[in-house]
Amino acid sequence: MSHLFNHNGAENTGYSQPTPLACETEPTVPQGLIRSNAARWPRLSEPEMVRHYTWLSKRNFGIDTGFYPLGSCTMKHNPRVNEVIAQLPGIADIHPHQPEHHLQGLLSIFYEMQHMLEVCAGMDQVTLQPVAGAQGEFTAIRCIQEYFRHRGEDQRTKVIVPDSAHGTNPASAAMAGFEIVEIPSLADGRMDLDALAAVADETTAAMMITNPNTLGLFEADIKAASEIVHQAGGQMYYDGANFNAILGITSPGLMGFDSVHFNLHKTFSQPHGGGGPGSGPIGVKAHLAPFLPGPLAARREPTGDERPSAVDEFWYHWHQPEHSIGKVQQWHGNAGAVIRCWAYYRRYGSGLKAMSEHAVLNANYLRHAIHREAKKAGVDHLFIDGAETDVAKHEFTLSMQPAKDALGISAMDVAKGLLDRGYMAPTVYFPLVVPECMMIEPTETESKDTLDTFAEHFAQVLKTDPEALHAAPITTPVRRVDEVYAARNLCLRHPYEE
Amino acid sequence: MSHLFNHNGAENTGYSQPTPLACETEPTVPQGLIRSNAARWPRLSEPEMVRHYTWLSKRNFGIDTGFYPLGSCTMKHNPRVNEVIAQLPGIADIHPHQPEHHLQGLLSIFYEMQHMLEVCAGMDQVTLQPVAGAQGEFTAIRCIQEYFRHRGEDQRTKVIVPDSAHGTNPASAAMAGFEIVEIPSLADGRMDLDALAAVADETTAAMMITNPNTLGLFEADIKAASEIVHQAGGQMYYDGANFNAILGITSPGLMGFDSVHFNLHKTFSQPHGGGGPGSGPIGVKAHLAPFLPGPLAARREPTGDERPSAVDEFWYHWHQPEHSIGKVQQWHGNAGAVIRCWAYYRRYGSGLKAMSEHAVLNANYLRHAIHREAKKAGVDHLFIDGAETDVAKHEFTLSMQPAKDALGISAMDVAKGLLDRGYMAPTVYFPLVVPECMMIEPTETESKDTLDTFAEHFAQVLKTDPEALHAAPITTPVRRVDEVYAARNLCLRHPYEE
Amino acid sequence: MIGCSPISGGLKQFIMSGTRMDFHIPTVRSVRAMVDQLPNRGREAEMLQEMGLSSMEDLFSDIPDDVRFKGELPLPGPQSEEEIISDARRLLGANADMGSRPSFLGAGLYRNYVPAAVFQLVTRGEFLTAYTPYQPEVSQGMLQAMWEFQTLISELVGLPIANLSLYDGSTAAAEALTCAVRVHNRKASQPNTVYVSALTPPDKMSVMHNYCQGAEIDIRTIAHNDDGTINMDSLKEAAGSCGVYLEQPNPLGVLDEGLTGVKAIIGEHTALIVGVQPVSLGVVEAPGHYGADIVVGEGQPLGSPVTGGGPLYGIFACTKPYLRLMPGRIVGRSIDVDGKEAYCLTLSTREQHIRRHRATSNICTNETLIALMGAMHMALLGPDGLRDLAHRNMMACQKAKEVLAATPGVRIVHDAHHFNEFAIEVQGSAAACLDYLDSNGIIGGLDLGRWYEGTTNQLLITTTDQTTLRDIESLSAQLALWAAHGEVSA
Amino acid sequence: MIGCSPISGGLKQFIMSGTRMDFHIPTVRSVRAMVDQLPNRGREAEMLQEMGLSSMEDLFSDIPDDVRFKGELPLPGPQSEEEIISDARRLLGANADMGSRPSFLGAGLYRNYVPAAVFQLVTRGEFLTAYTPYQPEVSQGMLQAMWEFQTLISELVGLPIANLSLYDGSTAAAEALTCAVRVHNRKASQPNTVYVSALTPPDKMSVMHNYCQGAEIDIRTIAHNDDGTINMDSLKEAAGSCGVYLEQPNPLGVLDEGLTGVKAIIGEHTALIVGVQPVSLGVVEAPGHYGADIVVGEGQPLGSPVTGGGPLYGIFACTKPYLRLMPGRIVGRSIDVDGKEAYCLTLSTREQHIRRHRATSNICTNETLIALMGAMHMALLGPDGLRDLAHRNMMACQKAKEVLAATPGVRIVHDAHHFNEFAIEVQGSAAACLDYLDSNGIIGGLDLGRWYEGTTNQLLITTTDQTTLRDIESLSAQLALWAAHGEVSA
Ligand SMILES: Cc1ncc(COP(=O)(O)O)c(C=O)c1O
Ligand SMILES: Cc1ncc(COP(=O)(O)O)c(C=O)c1O
Repeated sequence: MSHLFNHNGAENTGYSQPTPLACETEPTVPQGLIRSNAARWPRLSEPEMVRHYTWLSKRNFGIDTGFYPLGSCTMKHNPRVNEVIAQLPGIADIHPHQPEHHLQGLLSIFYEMQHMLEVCAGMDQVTLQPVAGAQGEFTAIRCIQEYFRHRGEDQRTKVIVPDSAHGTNPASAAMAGFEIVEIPSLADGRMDLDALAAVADETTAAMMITNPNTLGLFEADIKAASEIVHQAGGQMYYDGANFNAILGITSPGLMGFDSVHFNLHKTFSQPHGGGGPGSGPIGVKAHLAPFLPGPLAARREPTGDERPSAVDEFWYHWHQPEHSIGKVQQWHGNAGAVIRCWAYYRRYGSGLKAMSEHAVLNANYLRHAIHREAKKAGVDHLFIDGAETDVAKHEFTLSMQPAKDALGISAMDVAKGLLDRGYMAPTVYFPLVVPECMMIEPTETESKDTLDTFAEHFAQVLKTDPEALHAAPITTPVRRVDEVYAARNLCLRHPYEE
Repeated sequence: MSHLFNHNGAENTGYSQPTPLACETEPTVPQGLIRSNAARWPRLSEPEMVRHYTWLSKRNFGIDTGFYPLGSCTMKHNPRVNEVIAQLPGIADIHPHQPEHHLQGLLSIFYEMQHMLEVCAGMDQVTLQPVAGAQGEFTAIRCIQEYFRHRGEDQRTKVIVPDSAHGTNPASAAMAGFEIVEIPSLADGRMDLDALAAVADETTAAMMITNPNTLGLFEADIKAASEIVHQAGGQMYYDGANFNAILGITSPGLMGFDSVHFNLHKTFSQPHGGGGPGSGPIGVKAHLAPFLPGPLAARREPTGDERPSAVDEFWYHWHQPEHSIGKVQQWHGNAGAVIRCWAYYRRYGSGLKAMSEHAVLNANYLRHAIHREAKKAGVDHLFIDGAETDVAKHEFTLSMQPAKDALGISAMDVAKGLLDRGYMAPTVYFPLVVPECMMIEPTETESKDTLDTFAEHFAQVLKTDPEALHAAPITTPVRRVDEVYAARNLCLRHPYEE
Repeated sequence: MIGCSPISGGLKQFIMSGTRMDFHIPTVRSVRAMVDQLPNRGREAEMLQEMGLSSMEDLFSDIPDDVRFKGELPLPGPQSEEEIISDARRLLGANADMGSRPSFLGAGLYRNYVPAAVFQLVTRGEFLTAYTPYQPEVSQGMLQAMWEFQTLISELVGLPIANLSLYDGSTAAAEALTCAVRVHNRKASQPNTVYVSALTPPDKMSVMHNYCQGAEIDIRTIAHNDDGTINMDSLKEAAGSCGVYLEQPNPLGVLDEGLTGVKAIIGEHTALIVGVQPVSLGVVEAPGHYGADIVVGEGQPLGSPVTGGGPLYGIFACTKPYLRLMPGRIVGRSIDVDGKEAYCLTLSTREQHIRRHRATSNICTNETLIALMGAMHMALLGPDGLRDLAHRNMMACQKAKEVLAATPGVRIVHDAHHFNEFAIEVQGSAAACLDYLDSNGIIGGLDLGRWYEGTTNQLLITTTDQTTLRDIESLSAQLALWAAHGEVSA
Repeated sequence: MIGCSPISGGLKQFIMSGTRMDFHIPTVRSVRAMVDQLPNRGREAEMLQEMGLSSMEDLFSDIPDDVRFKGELPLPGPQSEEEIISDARRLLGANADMGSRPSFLGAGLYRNYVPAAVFQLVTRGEFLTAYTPYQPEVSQGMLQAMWEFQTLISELVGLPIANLSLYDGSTAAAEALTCAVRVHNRKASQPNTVYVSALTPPDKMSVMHNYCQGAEIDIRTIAHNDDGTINMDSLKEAAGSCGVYLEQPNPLGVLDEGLTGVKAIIGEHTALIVGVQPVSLGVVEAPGHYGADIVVGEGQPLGSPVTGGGPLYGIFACTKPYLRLMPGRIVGRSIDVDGKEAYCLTLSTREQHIRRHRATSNICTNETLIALMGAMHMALLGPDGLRDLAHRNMMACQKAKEVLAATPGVRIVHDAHHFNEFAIEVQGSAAACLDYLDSNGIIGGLDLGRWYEGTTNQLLITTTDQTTLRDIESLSAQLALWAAHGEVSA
């Protein structure tokens, strides 16, 4: 074990600094504000620090380490050129409050990204300000809320979400002050139009839904759903976390949505960084555009004494929407993430459809291969599809309930068994509507060989003696971690007294 | 196992390229020179390539992984800022044949490094051209050879080396065409002045020696040795691999040497890269300077219509020594390594002595701690110092002969036992004059805690049951590798037929 | 099986059996962009066939025709890595880098030096390409690093609990307000009410408003004195509310000793929320030591460059009463089945994936990697390094104050202790002055007219560890010229 | 032991027990450079005491006084990371980067694009900070990577054996000559003699001379025809010598079909050594397929930037008869005690650390990391990518030839097939022409007067994958102006 707080070299700092500027009078802190006790930070030299974090990294699993089929998270390869681009001069030391003529490059990239997302989603206006998917949801719901307030429809206090929705959907709507109406899914995992019709009324502000849904199924009735909600006077909100399945094939706009968020970090490969940063732009139809948070990137032909930008013939500038809800992040969003995602977009351009096609190809192939290998190994009775369907989209679910019933093997056991075989586990126990759920999303950047081998391993895990599987993982840096112990014996920081 | 040659995606390349320039006529290769069969290189997409090399890296041990006490190799921490500097604009895309006024920055850094090394070594002129220590040796010996030819002393055909010398010393001298005269060390590991006196004569071109010697002992008689060789008309050559012990404390110049090589990658922290690159500048006294390989970096006050460099008030230029032996590398040496080492030097500047002091402090402390812990554990009878001495310099040797005699534990067994405990093993079986030798060099960048813990582990390894130790390592990616099998069943490339 | 004899044949017998190349020199082909990212290009047919499908189209048979895109996306064609990088160089090169000219713009984001080791370590694939550590057994690295981050922050601000990041300083402040209301609303004599310094920058205020309006929280302001310190009479009105938000240093860079008395005034049932510039805590008292219940702040100056305003990371720390109602992820130390030390996410029942619409926050993806950069920077600094860094900031600020105080036409607005920024008054309009400075290659700070009414002739001047004497002298010289110029044209 | 309750105390009870800070604001202190690299600063006394020593001086008691330095090194003081980086920016910024202007300088080193993944992976600490894999059990990563490198090179050049790098292309060529002599000297009718193309650049010749003189090897030259191809009559003289060294493409960029007939002329007991530009082998026949016994070359264009001329890596591949007398490290595939696939260094008995003065070479530290960059680049390219890259080079070259052929005052010297460079004749002195081009922002190639006699009016023009149409057009325009100018002044 390498412990940061064990390092306490007498004089050490890992980062020597130059001598400060010399002043005539030494600056002072007000007497009562002088720091009394220094933070008990460790003292490491650079070599110790480098070794500590190298060691930690080796105890962490990323896409670069191995297959990472975490459903709903789109763990695709993060192209390395994007990291180079994000470190070019002209981004690290750019301040969002610099004048527009200092930011023509940034503005043009923002403009290009807004435009691209508008085209891909069939929306009229995109803002890049939200910094994650959940914040995008919140932002769009806030815009819808102001839209209704503006129209005097203050009675629209409810937001409808399917029970298969991601937790952020209800949480975001509730944060904006809405009441949540949850509608149950059909037995086949799809949306229940009748249930929707039953709840959509003049109190409905919006319906939030993702398509393909969290079971990886395309909701073929989506236009009908849109019509029901619209008829009731509500707005349709598209959770874009699953955009990787449909980009270039269909769009939220075509399906009748009024607003959408994108998880750029998923669809456009911003590295997930162990939990973030992300970027959660939203797109809206024209009627919602005046309510967007500002400023937006805009451009025009130069007028008067304005010169074109250093970038092209246009002049790029910020634009404040008329009835803007204001800001959801203090600046312009995660510009650094946007630039990486711009680089990703440029790689595909008009060919983005190939990305989604291969994502869906890989998901369906993996589903096929898992069934095939399980059959070969005689363990195909231990799980069933989370939903009946001919084709899945970019991800699919399996229910481990049969294994649980027959052998006491839970989805979690299978997950841990996969860890032992060098894989990140799929998402487990989500969506809640599938019992003992495993949600598998391979992404387009995995080779057929990887998928075949994973399928074999999956089958082998199911053949493992249940006792042994309960004890998994055994090859990982630590074995099964006691989450109950953690919650009961809260230790949320280093206790110096040890 | 990840196998590069198993990747064979149908259409894959991991690196898409832009469309070539369009020509009027398609260029052709002469009919008989058209490539017949494409190289059977693998086909990987970028994600596969990234994962393969990430996986490989995880099966490799570097300084960043853990303590690396490899004697004679000075495995000190490689400061990270040096890597940033080596990637600044103005180095990657610099061609050595660009005109001088394009290279003022490079020339000034070269000049500064030459000067610094001259100051530290007490030499009159340094060249940065040799790209590794061994090439430095060869270069210096070639200069000495030409010097004697120039003086008409063609009969000086012999080079004297102690039996404890590093293998490159005799190899380099032999490559230059010299006959090697090896002199035995004294029982205490030090140089035998009488043996030297007995062989030094009018056929002696040079003596090659490192000080502290390869046992980590300072040869106190070094001036006497220099005098013997000089009296015989020969030249003294200093192997600078151990410069980390004495920088700022003494110098080859003060000890009477005429020439010296530096292992910049050791003393000045160029990362060793799994085997290279290095940089092996040499320094010489004035009488040898006209023979150095050219060009050297030089500077002068600008004259005529020359302007000062963009760097400072001087004009930097290349200078060709009068009787230069020519070149040992086609260009100006490993400029990229020199720049990293320049950054390292700048960190210490006039304080370089602190580096050597701490290197020696750490070596002596570790020697002390190993004896202390071994005593505590009751295993101090299993090894003896490789040489009797009050103080070692930056490294020291232990002989495992007692362990071998008592329990059949070899130095190699101990080395493998240390691997199991997360350490790189010390150098083993060198120098040859110490039986069952372990040569330990901690460097100045290891903390006291690391040294203490290593010492404990060292003692614990010695307490290990000999059978178990013969079986070590068991925790490593592979277990003891069969080198004899490798030599008997030569497989030096991927056999496609498998 | 192992072992081979590729070299067993002698001279000439080594025959290559690669595929015969069926071309002369290849003709110009279309760019193979994308191929490098899609390992199964060229294997589609094989894969489809195995599934009993005959075309890629079959994979989308479930998507009704009336929602289908027709044709190609109306976007430019794909590019290769080289083309992208050269476009990026051109576009980003059209930005004016703060590093290329004297810059005094800060106002919440601070240009700093991030040690080289931070970037090189944080971009290791195992950190960079991981996601939320749902499987702790293979995520110990990031979990431990975040647990250490929590400790570093906890020690820095003087509070026992810290989460592992929120989006940025503004959302951290906003979530602190809603958290305070959740905790104190029942006992508050001013329920659903919070008080915020009137100096709070409007963009941050706007974020607070958006986050608070759903819970129908009333945000009122606390006035300040002319010297930049908080007005104690105004503050008294906040007693009995759910929370008070103040910054130290305040948005005008003033270090306000008055904050040490706030907790006594507002009482136990009103949360004292202090927003900090984390670097200042190298020399300034930790708010936890003068009664803060929650400390928030923009983490950026520790570990991350300004990056056009994001990604950043929000600091959130608090005392125990807030623990179960606080936002964001938290790592706890635990044990594995063998009793071995291990780390995992904990207290997840507060979070959206479990509590759904009753969650304490909707945050899911956060700013872990940027927090990790912060942790790495903090680890490198150590207590002495932090003090040095804070000191450098203050020295640069003091130097700038000294030089500008002696610059004709410039008045330093607050006679106060400043950390690294301070307001000045210039001749005429601050906006015009900024334009003038800009045309002379200087980024002259923030026009305070953007923030407040009645300050259209004021600039907020920020210094950092990167400010040089030359920068300050250039600013002073140009401000003097501006003043002279203003007098002439007046 | 595990588990703790730092948060068990309620509000206010959380008291920090760090060391009380015994200062107000720290006064300016000397730079703490070095401390960040020396973890035991401040613990010297403790460590010395334990050893029974009383001062650092005691550690050097064995160094006689008469060889001791007195005082401090006469060098400038230590710098912090920030200061070093800012000086480095300033100094390196004073270099004129080939990327910032049209450049036609190559002549053995080629400006190329190295994919982003290469740098990011090769700088992983496990590769970067390791050394020679003396302990194979913990060095499988680099060992396997180098075994793969050997395979990639072997496939590329069409020979069964490759080592894992020599210093650069020139030392690889030089070591090939001495190796050829070691192998063939006994049977050679011209013992101790090798023949080398007269076109070989003089700097490379010089390296060959230095490496060969110790073994008293006579290096003779082979003449070339006016069209740049090798002169077969001259070549015949080489029969019976130990080795012949020729390049393909040759140093003037010419692809010479004649090389396919060389082996038949010189015979089995004379080594055919071919020097290659590795990228060309994407379209040009592998020398192993037309009789080469040894192939060498400068690896730089695969994987590495030009970097001022180093670090580079030398390619060395050969047939079996040369195996045991070849220079450099070699990795072999083996098994571990469990029979598991494993890699280790092999055939070490050729090397200096075992064979000492009888070693086949003195090389120890080599260019592994640069070879690894090469391997990574090759792995990314794959066979199609290599062909594309070679093709791009040829297309750029062809375009330049077409444009320059039509440029007044320019003559293309060789009517031949070129890979990516070619010689042109300009009006007047090539050196003066280069100066003229340089003053117009163009790096115009190599003055061939530096290499050969009688070519003082010739330039070697190099194109690469990085050459743009605009570069070529600028060159043409300026050469036309130069010609016009020359005519005027003549
Ligand atoms: C279906 C779905 N919706 C919304 C989100 C929320 O996005 P983010 O994590 O970027 O806030 C996620 C991601 O976790 C998701 O999977
Ligand atoms: C004592 C000694 N001399 C010379 C050398 C040769 O240096 P290099 O490996 O840089 O060629 C070494 C390094 O291995 C060495 O340890």
